[in-house]
Amino acid sequence: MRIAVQEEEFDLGAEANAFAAGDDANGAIVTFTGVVRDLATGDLDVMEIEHYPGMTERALTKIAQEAMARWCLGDVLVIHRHGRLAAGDRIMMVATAARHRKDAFEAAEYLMDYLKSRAPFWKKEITSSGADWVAAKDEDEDALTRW
Amino acid sequence: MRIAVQEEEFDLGAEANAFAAGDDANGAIVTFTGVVRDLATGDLDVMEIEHYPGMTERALTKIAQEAMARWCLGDVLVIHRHGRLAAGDRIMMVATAARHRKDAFEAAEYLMDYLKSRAPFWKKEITSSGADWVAAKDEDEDALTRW
Amino acid sequence: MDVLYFAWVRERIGLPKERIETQAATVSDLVAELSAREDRYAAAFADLSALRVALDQELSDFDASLTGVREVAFFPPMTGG
Amino acid sequence: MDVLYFAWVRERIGLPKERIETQAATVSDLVAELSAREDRYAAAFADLSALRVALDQELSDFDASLTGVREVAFFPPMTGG
Repeated sequence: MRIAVQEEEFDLGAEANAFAAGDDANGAIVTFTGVVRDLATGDLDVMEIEHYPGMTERALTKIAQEAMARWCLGDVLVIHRHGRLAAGDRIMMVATAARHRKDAFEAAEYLMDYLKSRAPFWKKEITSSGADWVAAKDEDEDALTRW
Repeated sequence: MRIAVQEEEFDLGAEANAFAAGDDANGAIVTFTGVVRDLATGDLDVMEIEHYPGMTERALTKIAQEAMARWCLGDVLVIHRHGRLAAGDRIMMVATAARHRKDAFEAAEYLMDYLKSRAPFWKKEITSSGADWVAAKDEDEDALTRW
Repeated sequence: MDVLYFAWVRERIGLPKERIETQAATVSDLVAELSAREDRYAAAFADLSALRVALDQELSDFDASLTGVREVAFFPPMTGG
Repeated sequence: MDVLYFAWVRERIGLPKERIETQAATVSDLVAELSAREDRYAAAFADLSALRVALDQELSDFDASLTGVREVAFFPPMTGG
């Protein structure tokens, strides 16, 4: 299990390859990568991601441990960036390795659902006309009810 | 959309990076990678994958098109190998890109469920004591009923 | 018409592909015709519930018509992924 | 006790962190105490349903006790991922 909270960018391909190079018993590897989307108006200058150092690592570790306890997983990876990002930049990724695909998929979705609403990150969209904190979506909170 | 049926190995990391480098509108990228698992006895010499040239490409294309029609996806990738593989080798991968994670996850699971039971591949496990065709699992056929 | 065999069906029948002249109206008729030919066919087709059939590279059924079909393939349930 | 503010709560109050000596028994008591201090606190805490609170880096509730707590953080619902 690896949890990384970092300002610098990460290489999805290198991370995926390193993660998948683990135990041969893991027949199924799932990755999810979040990418900064531009605004509908196409004028996103910067996406600023604030976080709560200390709590962030604790919250992500707890979510990952919970996933390891609920599904039969060989390994879990969570990387989340903070700081200033641009449209097209990769914000975060999770990866799960399991014997069976069902466990790998469900655990990855669980990680994403909890990470969205329970890890202390806040996004701010900065355009030439101002800055707006991204509002939490009801559907993200609702997504937790299925677990 | 890209469908590749090939004997040679593929680089998960390079494929994931190339796939994720697409449209900025895709905030969510999911990949699934299937890896040859060793047998419980630890003596798998070769996993031989037979396929039906012509039908394989048609079936995978149809499954991918169906996924594009059912979910709001920016892109789909399917790579599946055939021939002789060893434990730890990567057999196949699918990738989905979407604005929202729910579409990316569901479409990837759909692709996997259909690819398992509707694309003409057959696996044979070869050990020092003989060769066995892998039997289809009822649970893989049952997985289709949820879509 | 071309008839193709895959996986253990191919191994049991002993060839991957053959050209067959037949008047069989349906897949089932073709199976009966082949099974009557030789034991190795009868053995391969003994349990149809363990087999799948594709007509011109599309999955089909054993009661489907062969009219206009150029390629028939028999194989066990797929195990890709 | 250390009190931390994040995102728009931090912006509205105008600082990321402060040290507070308080006898507040619960988070709600602390909120009332801070809100009474200055308008910027009252503005930040106007709608508690739009806020979350963490005690010693664990998500908690506004009616939770502050006994033994060393670090309180106020922030809007998270938007990671």
